[in-house]
Amino acid sequence: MSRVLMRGNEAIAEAAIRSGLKCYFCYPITPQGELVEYMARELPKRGGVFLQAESEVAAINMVYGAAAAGVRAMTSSSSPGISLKQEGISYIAMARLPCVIVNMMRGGPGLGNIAPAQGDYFQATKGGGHGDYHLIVLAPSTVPEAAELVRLAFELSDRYRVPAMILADGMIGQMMEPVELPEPVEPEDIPERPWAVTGAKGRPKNVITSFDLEPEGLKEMSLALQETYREIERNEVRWEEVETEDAELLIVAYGTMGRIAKTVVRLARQEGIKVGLLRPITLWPFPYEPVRELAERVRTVLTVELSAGQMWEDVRLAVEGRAETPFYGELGGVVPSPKRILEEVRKYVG
Amino acid sequence: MSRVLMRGNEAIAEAAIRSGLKCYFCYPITPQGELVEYMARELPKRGGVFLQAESEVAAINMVYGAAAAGVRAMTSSSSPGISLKQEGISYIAMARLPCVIVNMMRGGPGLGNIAPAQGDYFQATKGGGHGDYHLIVLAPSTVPEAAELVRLAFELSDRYRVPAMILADGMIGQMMEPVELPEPVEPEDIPERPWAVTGAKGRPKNVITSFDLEPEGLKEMSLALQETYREIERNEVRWEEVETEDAELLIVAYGTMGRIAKTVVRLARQEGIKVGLLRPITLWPFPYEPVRELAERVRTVLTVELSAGQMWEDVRLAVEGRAETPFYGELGGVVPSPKRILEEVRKYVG
Amino acid sequence: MSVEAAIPEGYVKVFSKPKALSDAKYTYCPGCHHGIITRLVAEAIDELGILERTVGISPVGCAVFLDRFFNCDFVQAAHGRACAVATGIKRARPDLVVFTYQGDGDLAAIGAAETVHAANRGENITVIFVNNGVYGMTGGEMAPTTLPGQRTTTTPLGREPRLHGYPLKISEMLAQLEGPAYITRQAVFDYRHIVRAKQAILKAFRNQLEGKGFSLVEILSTCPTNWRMTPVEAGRWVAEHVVKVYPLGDLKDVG
Amino acid sequence: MSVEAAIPEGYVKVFSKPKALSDAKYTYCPGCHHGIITRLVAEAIDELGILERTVGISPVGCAVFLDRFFNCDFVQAAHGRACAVATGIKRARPDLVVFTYQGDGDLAAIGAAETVHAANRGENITVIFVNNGVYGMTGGEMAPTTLPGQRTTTTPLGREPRLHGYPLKISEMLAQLEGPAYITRQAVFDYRHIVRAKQAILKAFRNQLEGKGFSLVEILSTCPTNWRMTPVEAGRWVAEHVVKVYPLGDLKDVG
Amino acid sequence: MEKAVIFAGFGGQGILLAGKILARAGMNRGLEVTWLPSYGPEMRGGTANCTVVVADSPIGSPVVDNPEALVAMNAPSLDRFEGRVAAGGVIVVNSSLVKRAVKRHDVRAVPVPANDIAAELGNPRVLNMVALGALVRGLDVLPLEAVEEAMEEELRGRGRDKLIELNRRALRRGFSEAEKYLA
Amino acid sequence: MEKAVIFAGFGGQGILLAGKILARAGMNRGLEVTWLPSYGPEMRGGTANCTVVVADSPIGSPVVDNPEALVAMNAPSLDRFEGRVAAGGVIVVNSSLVKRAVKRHDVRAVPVPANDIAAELGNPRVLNMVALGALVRGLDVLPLEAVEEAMEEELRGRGRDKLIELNRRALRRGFSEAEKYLA
Amino acid sequence: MPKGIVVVDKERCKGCGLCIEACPFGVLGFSSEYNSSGYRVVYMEHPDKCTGCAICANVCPDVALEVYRQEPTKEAA
Amino acid sequence: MPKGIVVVDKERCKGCGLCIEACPFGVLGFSSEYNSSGYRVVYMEHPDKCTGCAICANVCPDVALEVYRQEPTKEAA
Ligand SMILES: Cc1ncc(C[n+]2csc(CCOP(=O)(O)OP(=O)(O)O)c2C)c(N)n1
Ligand SMILES: Cc1ncc(C[n+]2csc(CCOP(=O)(O)OP(=O)(O)O)c2C)c(N)n1
Ligand code: SF4
Ligand code: SF4
Ligand code: SF4
Ligand code: SF4
Ligand code: SF4
Ligand code: SF4
Ligand SMILES: [Mg+2]
Ligand SMILES: [Mg+2]
Repeated sequence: MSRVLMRGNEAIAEAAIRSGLKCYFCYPITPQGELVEYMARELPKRGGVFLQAESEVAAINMVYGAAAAGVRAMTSSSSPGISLKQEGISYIAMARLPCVIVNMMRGGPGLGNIAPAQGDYFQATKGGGHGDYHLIVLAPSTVPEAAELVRLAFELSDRYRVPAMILADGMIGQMMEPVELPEPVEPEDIPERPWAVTGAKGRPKNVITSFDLEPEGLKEMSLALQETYREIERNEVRWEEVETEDAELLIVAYGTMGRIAKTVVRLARQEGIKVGLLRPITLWPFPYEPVRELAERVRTVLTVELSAGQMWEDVRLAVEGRAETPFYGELGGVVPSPKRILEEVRKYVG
Repeated sequence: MSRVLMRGNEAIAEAAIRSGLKCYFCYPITPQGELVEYMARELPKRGGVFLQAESEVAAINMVYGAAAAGVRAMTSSSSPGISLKQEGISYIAMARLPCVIVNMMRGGPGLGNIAPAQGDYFQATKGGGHGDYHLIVLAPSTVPEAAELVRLAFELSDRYRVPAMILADGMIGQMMEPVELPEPVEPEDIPERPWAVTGAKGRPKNVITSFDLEPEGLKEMSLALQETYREIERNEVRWEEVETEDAELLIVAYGTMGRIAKTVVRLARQEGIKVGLLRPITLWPFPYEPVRELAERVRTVLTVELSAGQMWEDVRLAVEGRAETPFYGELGGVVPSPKRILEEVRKYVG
Repeated sequence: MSVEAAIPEGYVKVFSKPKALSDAKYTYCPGCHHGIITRLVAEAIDELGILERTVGISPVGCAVFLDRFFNCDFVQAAHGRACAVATGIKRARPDLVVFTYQGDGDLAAIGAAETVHAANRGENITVIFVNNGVYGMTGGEMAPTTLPGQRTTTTPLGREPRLHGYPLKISEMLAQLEGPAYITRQAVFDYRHIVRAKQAILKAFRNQLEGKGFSLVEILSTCPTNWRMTPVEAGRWVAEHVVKVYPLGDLKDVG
Repeated sequence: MSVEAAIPEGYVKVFSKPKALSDAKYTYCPGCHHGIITRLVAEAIDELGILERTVGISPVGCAVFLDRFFNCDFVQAAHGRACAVATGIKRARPDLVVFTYQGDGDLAAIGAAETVHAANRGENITVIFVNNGVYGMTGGEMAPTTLPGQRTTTTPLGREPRLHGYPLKISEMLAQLEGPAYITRQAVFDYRHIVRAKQAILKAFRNQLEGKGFSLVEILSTCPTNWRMTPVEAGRWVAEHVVKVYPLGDLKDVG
Repeated sequence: MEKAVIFAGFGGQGILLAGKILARAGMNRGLEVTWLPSYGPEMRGGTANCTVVVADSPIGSPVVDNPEALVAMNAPSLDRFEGRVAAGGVIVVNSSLVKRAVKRHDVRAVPVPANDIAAELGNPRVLNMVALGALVRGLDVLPLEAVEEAMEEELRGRGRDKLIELNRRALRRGFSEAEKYLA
Repeated sequence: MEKAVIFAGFGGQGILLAGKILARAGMNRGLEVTWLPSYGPEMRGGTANCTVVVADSPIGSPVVDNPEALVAMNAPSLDRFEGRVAAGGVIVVNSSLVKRAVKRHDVRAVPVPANDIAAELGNPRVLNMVALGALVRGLDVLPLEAVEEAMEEELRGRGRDKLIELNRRALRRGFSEAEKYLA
Repeated sequence: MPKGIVVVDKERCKGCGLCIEACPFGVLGFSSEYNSSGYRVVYMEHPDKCTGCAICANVCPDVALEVYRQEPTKEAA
Repeated sequence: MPKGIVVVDKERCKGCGLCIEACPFGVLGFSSEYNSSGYRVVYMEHPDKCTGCAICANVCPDVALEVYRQEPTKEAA
């Protein structure tokens, strides 16, 4: 397939459509407007349903309905809108419905601004809604990777009946890069959903619920869910390593910061500083083991984020004292340049 | 003062009124119904405003308004309702408004049930809303402590202009215990709020906002907020220790589990097992240092929760490999008895 | 029922539990009209022969257990979001018959936006709206529909409209919109009204089958437990007082 | 303005920026009616002499910068929640004059429940509702108020009511409720209408001062940028097309 | 000293109030107490129970594995909780409704026909006080007067003053009824 | 090879499209490219800018400290970005609007009266292509034909086919204009 | 033989009394029996008066009643 | 002397043209000047025709206009 120049937002939309997306529900918000527009234009032409909901709360509950009815469903938003979806996400998680949620993070908290940021890491990975649940969280660092991970998100979500989130930021959403789009899936490649509400014809009724008033019953549902999480943790951890073999300092960074860090590695190596990069691709499940192993070999594990130190906690949980674990973060939508980070790196080497 | 037999929900309500609560906004949900009822009955009589909102979303935004207007304001709810408040909480945090939010946790995720649970730990302590913010999170383990911590919540919230949460569960809310209620505060004991919107008479206008479109501006707001958080971390960590001096195994548990763990310590000691308990009272800021210090002295730090291992992450962040860190949790609203936990303790001693 | 055997010959069964209902006992309190309304919905499903392609959406409220009572597919929705969930299902699979069953707290308070917008979109679904003037399940708090002066746990001195709001006539409000095909208010406090309510429910489902769009049947109901009345008193209260504030009849019908 | 010095003697100033406005330049696009409406609110505040006890609530939307433009206290509300925030402020300090200024996406879509319920409570606040038929700030998506057939970025083939909903006449809907004191629809596409709109805004504030309760002034506005029209064309579009779907005039006035 | 009691029965049998009065009596006498209700779907017209702990030092868990006493006001309650009572404990059974005997041999059974006694006293609703009276005797931690006082405080000034005497008699009848089995 | 360009000017000057065409040309010739717009409150009628990176290996950061080239379509843009251009880089200035000269001496300045040339060509809106043409010459990474092709692809089939020829002429004029300074 | 017979599902009946109130012929009354949930159930106190009109069953919120009616004799039909 | 004078705040004016359209006497027009935001600003093209009615200022969305009117002479009053 030839490469097309696309914005991240558009590439995500197109990849979702090619992944058999049937229903997309949204409420507009910057910086993911082009995703909404693209869907409005393309999805109905390609046999899908585009509906602009009255709010993010309604949109996530429409996703709940469509997913319950057994089709591939998706919503997208940005930070404040994602906060409004937390109750719905918690329901979807416990009701075991597959779906994909895109968060193009922006500066926060509150109304904040529309610049790129990564302050929703905890919300995405630890569960911003109530109760013990997880989303599969995938963090693309380039536009082509965003398209790829959308496909993966649908697949994993279906396989485990766990909702998946694409966690990116305004920069990934707004920038253009050449993309090779995934081939459209065939309908028969989408797993069957015998549990879906499609009319109780020739089978016992199906019920989609997150409710059990009896603690023992709810515990059972919860244990099944936790068991699935353990399985995902075993099977689905994904990450990228760059020049880690001989690294003395390891940068851990994801998404937009992950790609900027690649330039930092290059610049550092030009100066003879042995820097490596571990870029988590799945934020949940987090690559604890890979980080831990590298931590045995390096002196310093530097976490770099567009936030106040959220992934840093996961890094420290992995490192557990095996290396020093400094942190560098930017806030408010400020994106540090490679040089700025290189300065930070220099503090810990030589 | 004499002791009164009160439900946790009622004691919290009365303590809030005695702390100078002016405005209370709510949306009904079990298991905090008695709190709402108590407020409806008492607050208007005592010069305050009780208003049942149309939803949790509206309630938290009413709190935002009342707090902006410079009065002590509060809302209460339980897990799914708290999820709906996440956007509003994130706004309040960034707009630097003091207020108190009560979460009487119940079984989750989703609709779950109304039994006691602690699955909202991450949501409360890491920020379930978007962006980098924290709540001051106080976790009472008895009814009298709940009343005390409500007073503290208002005080800390005012002092730092950071919203405070009382994180308890259905058991604390529903049970009765003798309480000594705090004395009513005098109006002059409530700190002034020169920043509040009270009409721009004889002063420049006041603006309450969480918005700055310029990354540099938003960064500045964020840094000020983070600075406050560091100050709170230095000054306000609170915890209780029980028989930790010679302990070989340390239990870490909070709230309802914290008090049940006290019985476990007693039962264990009766059997000659040297068990101690560290009960975090502030969940944010978490008592990392105290846990770390004890971890140097014990072989095992056992975390016990009514959830799938949320506080456990904070415990492991504190311990950083200094001791083994097993976990025991219950889910779905099941509350383990002291004996059940004692069994767990026995696995790690002798 | 095994007793059936004891019926002498020459008798025909003229009333029994609709097939759309399972054997599960209701969780409603004694005498609560929810039970009647639930049965009427089941009867309508039976009569239209649509059980095998119907999906119900249960609310959060005393009807939260609805999936146990019915024999069709069911989805339990977050409090207030039933209309959004129904929209998702219906858009995904337009061939399904989709209905929500919601209390007044659910539909008119927390769910007001979802209700108004589904109605305004003319979403082709059927909404059963049980107005009992209180939050039944959570213990009798004020609902948007509570009558002026009515005591509830959150209006201990009676609802004072200037403080707590006026009784919200959401059906009248929705009838103003272009989207809905059918908005009606019914009651079930006696046989005559039950028969009419049943006809309204049938029509609301038929509209959906005919693609006419959003149909909502509001049904005045009781909450003997939280009203602190006997079931018989509660029914009379509806007949005498509630219908004055919420007059019965069709508010919109595009025919 | 320093130019003032250049005015010859014998002239009096008959029009200048209201005192309630600061010197900050508007962030609105060229020719956007938001600017007129913002000024009218400021003029009303001036005329009533209430600047020092007024608190404005800015929405999320093109009016998000409102706090910069006004000289009174301001609170920036989450998208759609201005009426809830206003309720909180007004209940905490009933002596303040509290107004919200909201777009149609803010007030009628995401904020529908908060609007309906504040209105139904008769909350003693003033609501300025700027209906421009699109989501201006986010780049021109469909709003609940978008006209049938109107192209927006989310209705690229034009709004199709059966798919995307009908134009939501929220003022008509609110006028059905008992709570509101005053609901009116105005426009500002020419001088005559500007004068009338100003009177309506004054009345909505006076109602609050007199304790009459919830007053809402809907004002048909333009969005030249997203409508892809010149400001002059946009104004004409309102005069010729928008007013047909949204007729001007008072919808409720308890006097 | 730390003793726990589970009160269980149908909703409407006054189970929660009986427990609360016991807790209050304990508090009034300077003891530590906790009162923990169960709550659930069957709150209305279904079953209800509460656990009361009375102790002379701070109470850890209000959830109790093996209570020293059980008040079973109907058959399902006895079925459910009988096995959990601590050896040597006491089980007060409302023999008006529970037709079977207590199966355990390591506990003291106190069958009290609470409905019948209440009817006899002229008000079927005081059956809970009859049972509570019996429990007080069986538990032997608080004097009956303390419980009577607590009952008075509970009822006084809530339009239920007139019922105090009746309730007092019910408590006493229950107490003396238990005497038969425990003397 | 990795080269970055910042295009900056008023909204409406076609800055983002010029950047996109450059990126597209790079992609068509098998290079890696990124195109990153700025966006902000002043999107409408305010200033706009975008950063394009063209490289022959995967691109790390699309955010660039020191671009090899700047296209400054108005005075504020020159003020803002002049200092950041890498030594030896090139600055294309729209001299129709920017009256001052480039202050830096370690860069190559290419003043192009883009508005005037566009007006001369008969359509004031092609000023962006004039500037892009000049940039292509200054950057010297892609042949002008590649950029012409990319421009064609962008405009073709969107009701803008008729403008292709005009735009081509604008590109060429810009290119040859730059020739004066860089030859 | 009565025209109608009402069969009470004792485990479903919650003793609310709505059927008793609704029966136009005073057929139904409370029995002295309690079911396993503790509700006093309804029974046909005057079975002979029953017309089989099923009003009772229609008003019963708990779907606890089944109603049988004598088949019309061929002649009457 | 004209009856009215309109003062344009050039930095506020966004060149939307609404005032030009609204002036009943065709007083206003676009000048050839651009302000620092790149907008072409308005000026009094026919100052003599101005009546000082302030309609232009009323329709100006950017509060960019101030209007002065000749004081009525004592006699006229
Ligand atoms: C988000 C959320 N808020 C609140 C609740 C608590 N809740 C459960 S049911 C209910 C109201 C029920 O009232 P209504 O909808 O009138 O139904 P009814 O029980 O009267 O039939 C509430 C507030 C909840 N479960 N979720
Ligand atoms: C929770 C949330 N959802 C969405 C947005 C994005 N957003 C900003 S403004 C806006 C709509 C603005 O439209 P409208 O209210 O009509 O105001 P206008 O700009 O047209 O004046 C939206 C959806 C947001 N900031 N927060
Ligand atoms: S609480 Fe009220 S509405 Fe709910 S089941 Fe009981 S009587 Fe019916
Ligand atoms: S986007 Fe539209 S509504 Fe917003 S300021 Fe511009 S013209 Fe006005
Ligand atoms: S069938 Fe008719 S007559 Fe017979 S008991 Fe029922 S209501 Fe009465
Ligand atoms: S109406 Fe039904 S539940 Fe009520 S008493 Fe009669 S049979 Fe029993
Ligand atoms: S004041 Fe009146 S006459 Fe003068 S320019 Fe303005 S509109 Fe025209
Ligand atoms: S109306 Fe105002 S902004 Fe528009 S052109 Fe006239 S003076 Fe300028
Ligand atoms: Mg209700
Ligand atoms: Mg708008």
